[in-house]
Amino acid sequence: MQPIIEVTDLTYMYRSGSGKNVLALNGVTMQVYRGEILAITGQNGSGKSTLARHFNALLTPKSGTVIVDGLSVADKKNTAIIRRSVGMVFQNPDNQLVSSVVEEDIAFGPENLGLPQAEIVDRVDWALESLNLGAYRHRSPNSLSEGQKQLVAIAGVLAMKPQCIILDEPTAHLDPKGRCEVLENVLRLNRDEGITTILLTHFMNEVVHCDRMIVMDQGQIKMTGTPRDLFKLADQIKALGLDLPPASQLAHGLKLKGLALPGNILTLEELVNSLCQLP
Amino acid sequence: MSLSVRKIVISGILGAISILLGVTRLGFIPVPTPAGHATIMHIPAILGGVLEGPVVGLITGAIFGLFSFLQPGAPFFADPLVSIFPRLFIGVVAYLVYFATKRINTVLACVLAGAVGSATNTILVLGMATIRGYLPSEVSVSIGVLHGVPELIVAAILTVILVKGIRRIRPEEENEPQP
Amino acid sequence: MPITVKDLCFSYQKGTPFEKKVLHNISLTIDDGEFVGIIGPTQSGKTTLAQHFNALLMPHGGSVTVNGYLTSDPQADLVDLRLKVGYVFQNPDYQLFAQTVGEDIAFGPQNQKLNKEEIKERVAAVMAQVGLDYDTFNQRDIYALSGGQKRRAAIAGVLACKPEILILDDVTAGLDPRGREEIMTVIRDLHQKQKITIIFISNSMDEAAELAERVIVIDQGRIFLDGAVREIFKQSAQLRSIGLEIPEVISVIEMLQKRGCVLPTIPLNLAEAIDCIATAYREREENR
Amino acid sequence: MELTKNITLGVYLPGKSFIHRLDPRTKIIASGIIISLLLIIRSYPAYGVVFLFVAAAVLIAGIPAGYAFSGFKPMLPVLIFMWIFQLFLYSSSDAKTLFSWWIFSATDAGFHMGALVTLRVIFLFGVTTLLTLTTSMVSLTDGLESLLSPLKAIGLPTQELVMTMVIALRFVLILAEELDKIIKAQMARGVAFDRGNFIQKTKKIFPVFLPLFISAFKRAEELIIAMEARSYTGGRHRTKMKTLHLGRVDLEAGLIMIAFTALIIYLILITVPPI
Repeated sequence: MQPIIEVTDLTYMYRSGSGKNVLALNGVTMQVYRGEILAITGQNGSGKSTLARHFNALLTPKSGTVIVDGLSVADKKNTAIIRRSVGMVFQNPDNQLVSSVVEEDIAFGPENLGLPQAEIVDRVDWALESLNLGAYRHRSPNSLSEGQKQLVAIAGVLAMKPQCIILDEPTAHLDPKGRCEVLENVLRLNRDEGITTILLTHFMNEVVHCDRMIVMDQGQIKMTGTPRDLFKLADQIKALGLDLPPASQLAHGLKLKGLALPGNILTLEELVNSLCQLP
Repeated sequence: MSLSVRKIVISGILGAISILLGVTRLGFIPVPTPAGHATIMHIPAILGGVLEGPVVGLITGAIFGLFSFLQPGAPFFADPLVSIFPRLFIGVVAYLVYFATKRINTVLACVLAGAVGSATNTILVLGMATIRGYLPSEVSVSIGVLHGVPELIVAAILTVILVKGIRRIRPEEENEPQP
Repeated sequence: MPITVKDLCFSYQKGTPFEKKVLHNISLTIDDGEFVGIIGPTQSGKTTLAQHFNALLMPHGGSVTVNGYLTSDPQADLVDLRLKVGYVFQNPDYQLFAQTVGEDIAFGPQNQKLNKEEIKERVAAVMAQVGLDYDTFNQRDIYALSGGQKRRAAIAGVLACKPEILILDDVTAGLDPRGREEIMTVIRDLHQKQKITIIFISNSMDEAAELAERVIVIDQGRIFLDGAVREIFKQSAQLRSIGLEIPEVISVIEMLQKRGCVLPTIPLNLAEAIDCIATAYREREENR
Repeated sequence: MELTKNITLGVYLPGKSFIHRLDPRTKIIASGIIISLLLIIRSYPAYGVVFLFVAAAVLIAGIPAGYAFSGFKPMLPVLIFMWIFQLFLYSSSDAKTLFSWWIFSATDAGFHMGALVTLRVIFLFGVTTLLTLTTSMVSLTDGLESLLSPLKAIGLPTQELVMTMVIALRFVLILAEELDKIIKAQMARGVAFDRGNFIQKTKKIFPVFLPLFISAFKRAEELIIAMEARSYTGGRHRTKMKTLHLGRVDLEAGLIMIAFTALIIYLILITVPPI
C-alpha cells in the first residue's frame, strides 16, 4: 500500500508557560496508508496531538521529516496545498465553528479555497447530505446537541474534499449517544468515500473499529499493529495508561479464571460466541 | 493594514465578552451615586491593547461601540458619535501607555494602561455627549467624577490581574504585543 | 441533611416567548449518607434538577427543602446552604482562578471568614482527601496541573467548605482512562471514608453502575425510574427505550441469557461480571 | 440565577414584510441616511416627518407597537432627566426665563435644547431598533461586508474586520453559558454576589472574570488553529457562497428614500431652528 503520510525521525520541542523545555515528540517514525483508518492512542500528553498537527502543517518539524502526498511539511510553500489535502477536526466543536449558521460554517473552508460560487454551493449541499444534516442547515450551531455540532465540524472539513481527515479526540466532549453518532459517520465516510482517516482517541471501543492502531507514550511510538494483535497484549496496554476494550477486558479476566477463551477477542459478540462454544 | 488570523480571532472573542457584559448587565457595577452604575464593558478593549497591540484594541473597542449603538443602554448611545467614535480609542491609548511605560515596570504599566484606557472612555464619551448637546457640561463633569473614578480604579486593578492571569497560560513569545 | 423535593417545576427563559419547561412535577427525597446517581440523556434536566438542591436555581412551582429549610424562603441563609451542599462543575476551569492550588482551595474557607490557621488545616486536610500531596501541590500553579489533577483540585476547593452533601456534575468527562480512574477512586473514598452524601450526575452508565447505590433516571424533565442500582439496571429494555446505553458488563450477561445461559446476578462492574460468568461456567462443568 | 434569560442579542423578528424582504445593504444605507439626517435636524416639522416615516416603517414591518416600545421603557427616566438637565442648565445669551425654582431657572432655550436632543435620541433608537428587528445579525454582517468591500482598494482589510464581528456574535452565547456556570461555581463556594459594599462587590468580580477571560483566550487559541487548519489566511483569496442581489423592492425603497431625504433637507432649509 502507498503511504499518504510518511514521518521519519520526527522530534519536536516546545517551551511551556513556566519556561521549561518539553520534548513532545522524540524520534517518531511512522506511515499512514491511503484509504486506511488509523487510530492513534495514548494518555493525555503522550504527544498524539502534536504528531497529528504536523500532518497538516499546523506545526513544522524541528528535526526529522514529514512528507504528505510527496510534499515536505517543512517547506512553507507547500502549506496551502497540504491543508487542502489533509483536513482536521478538533475536540471541542464550539471552538472550531466560525459562523452562527450551519450552512455558512460548512461553506467557510471552500470559501477559503477561493472556489467558484456554484462549486461551493454544490459542496455544501453534498457535505450536509453526507452527514444527514440537511434539516439543520439554517439553524445556529448553538441550538444543536454536542454530537450534531461535531458532525457540522466534520461536514465543514469534508466540504474541502480532503484526501485525509484527522480527528483529534472528536468524541471526548460528547455523551455516549453523540459518540456513537460521530463514530458511525466517521467509519461510513472512510468506507464510502475512501477518505484516509486518522482517529486520535482514548476510547478503546472506537479503536476496535480501526484498521491499524498506534500507541504513543512520552512522545514515542510504543506499539503499532492491528487492534486484534495489540489488545492481546493486555499488560503492555495497561502499563501505557490505557484500558482494553470492555470485551477484551472481560475475556482477559475470564482467561485468568481458567476459561479457555481465545486471546484476540475484541467485541462483545465475539466474546459471547466464544463463551457459547466452550465445551 | 493587514490582519493576522490571531488578531481577528482575539478581537472577535474579546468583542464577544464586551457584548456579553452589556447584555447580561454584569458589566455594570453598582456605584453609590444617584445615576446608578459604573461600567466595565471597556475592559476587553484595554486587554486587547495591552496583550495584543493597538489593532486588536481598536477593533475590540469598535465592536463594543457598535454594539452599544445597536442596543443602547443609555439614550444618548443611540448617537453613533457618542457610542462608537470614543470607543475606538480605548484600546489604542491603553496600548500606547503600556508600551511607553513597560520598561519601568510591567505591573505599573498595566495599572496605568487600565487607568488611562478607562479615563479615555469616560472623558471621550461624556465629552461627545456634551458637545452633541445631550448633557450640560456641569452634569458631565459630575458624572465623570462619580463614575469615572471608580471605573478607573476597577479597570486598573482588573487589568493587572487579568493580564497576569492570561499570560500564565500562554507561551512566552506571544506575551508581548506586536504593533 | 436530607433533601426533599416536592412537585418541582422549572422553565428556562420564563416569561419570554422562548419559555421552555424543563422540569415537570418532580418529587423525591435524598437521605443522609446516600450515594445517588442521577442519569439520563443529555438535556433531560439532570443538571437543572441538581442546581435546585443548593439554591443555584429557584423553583417555579413546588418546593425544595434542604435540611428543613425551604430554598425559596426569603429568610433562608442561602450562602450557608450553598456551603453545606457543595457543587462541582464538569469543567474545573470554571472554578479555579487563584495563582496556586493552595490559594484556590482556600477561597471557600476565606469566604467563611475562618482564621489563617484553620484555613491552612482545612486546605491540607482536603488535599489529602483528594490525593494531592500538600508539599508537592500547595504552591503549584493551577494551570500547570494535568486534567485529572485539576478536577481533584476543584473537588478539594468545594470540600474545603465542609459540605455535608456533594454534587458532582459530570466530573469525569473528557479525561483519559487513568485520570478517570483517579477521580473515581477519590469519589468512592469520600463516600466511604468521609461519609459524605454524594449526588453523582453522569452521562456514563458504567460509572453510575460502578459507584452509585441508588439511581434516579431522568427523562424529559420527569423521573423515569428511581431505585437501587441493581434494580434499575435490570430494566435494560426501558433504559434503552429512552436512548441510554447499557454498560457493556450488563449487555454481555443479557446476550448470554439470550443464548440460553442462566446467570443469576446483574453485575455492576468488571470484576463482578467476570466472577458471575466464571462461576456459572464452573458450575456447569461440575454438573456435567 | 439564569443569565441567558436576559440575552436579547439581535432580537430579530422574522417576517415577510416589505422591509424584511429588502437587501440588508439597502436597510443599512437607509438607516445610515436617516441617522445622518437625525444628527443635523434642528427643526420640529422635520422631526414630524421623521416620526411619520419611522411609524409607517414599524407598521409595514408588522412589529407590535407594544413590543417595539418595551425596549424603550427602561430609558424613559434617563430621557426625562436629560430634558430636565437641559431645561435648567442650558444657557444662551438671549434665553428667556420661563419659571424659576430655588436657585434654578428654566429657560425657553433650555426647553428647546432638551426637546431637540430627546427627540433625536428617540428617533435614533427607533431606527436602530427597526434595523435589528427586521434584519438578522448574519445578514447584517453580510451586508456590511459587501458595503465595505470598495474600501479594500485603499488597503482596509474589510473582510477580516467583518470576520471579527462574525466571531464575536458566535461566541456571545457560548461565553454566556460559561459565565452562568462560573458564577454558580463560585456561589457554591460561598460567594454572595448580592452582598457587601462597593469595594466588597468589586472584589467578587475577580473569581468570575479571571476564569471567563482565561477560558476565552483558550478558546481563541483553539479557534485560531482550527481556522488555519481550514485554510483561512485572511480575506484576500476568499470567495463567498452567498452573494446579495438587489431586487425590485430595493429599487422602490431607494426611490422612497430619495423623496424622504429631499423633503427633510427642504424642511431643514426653510424652517428656522428654535435655538
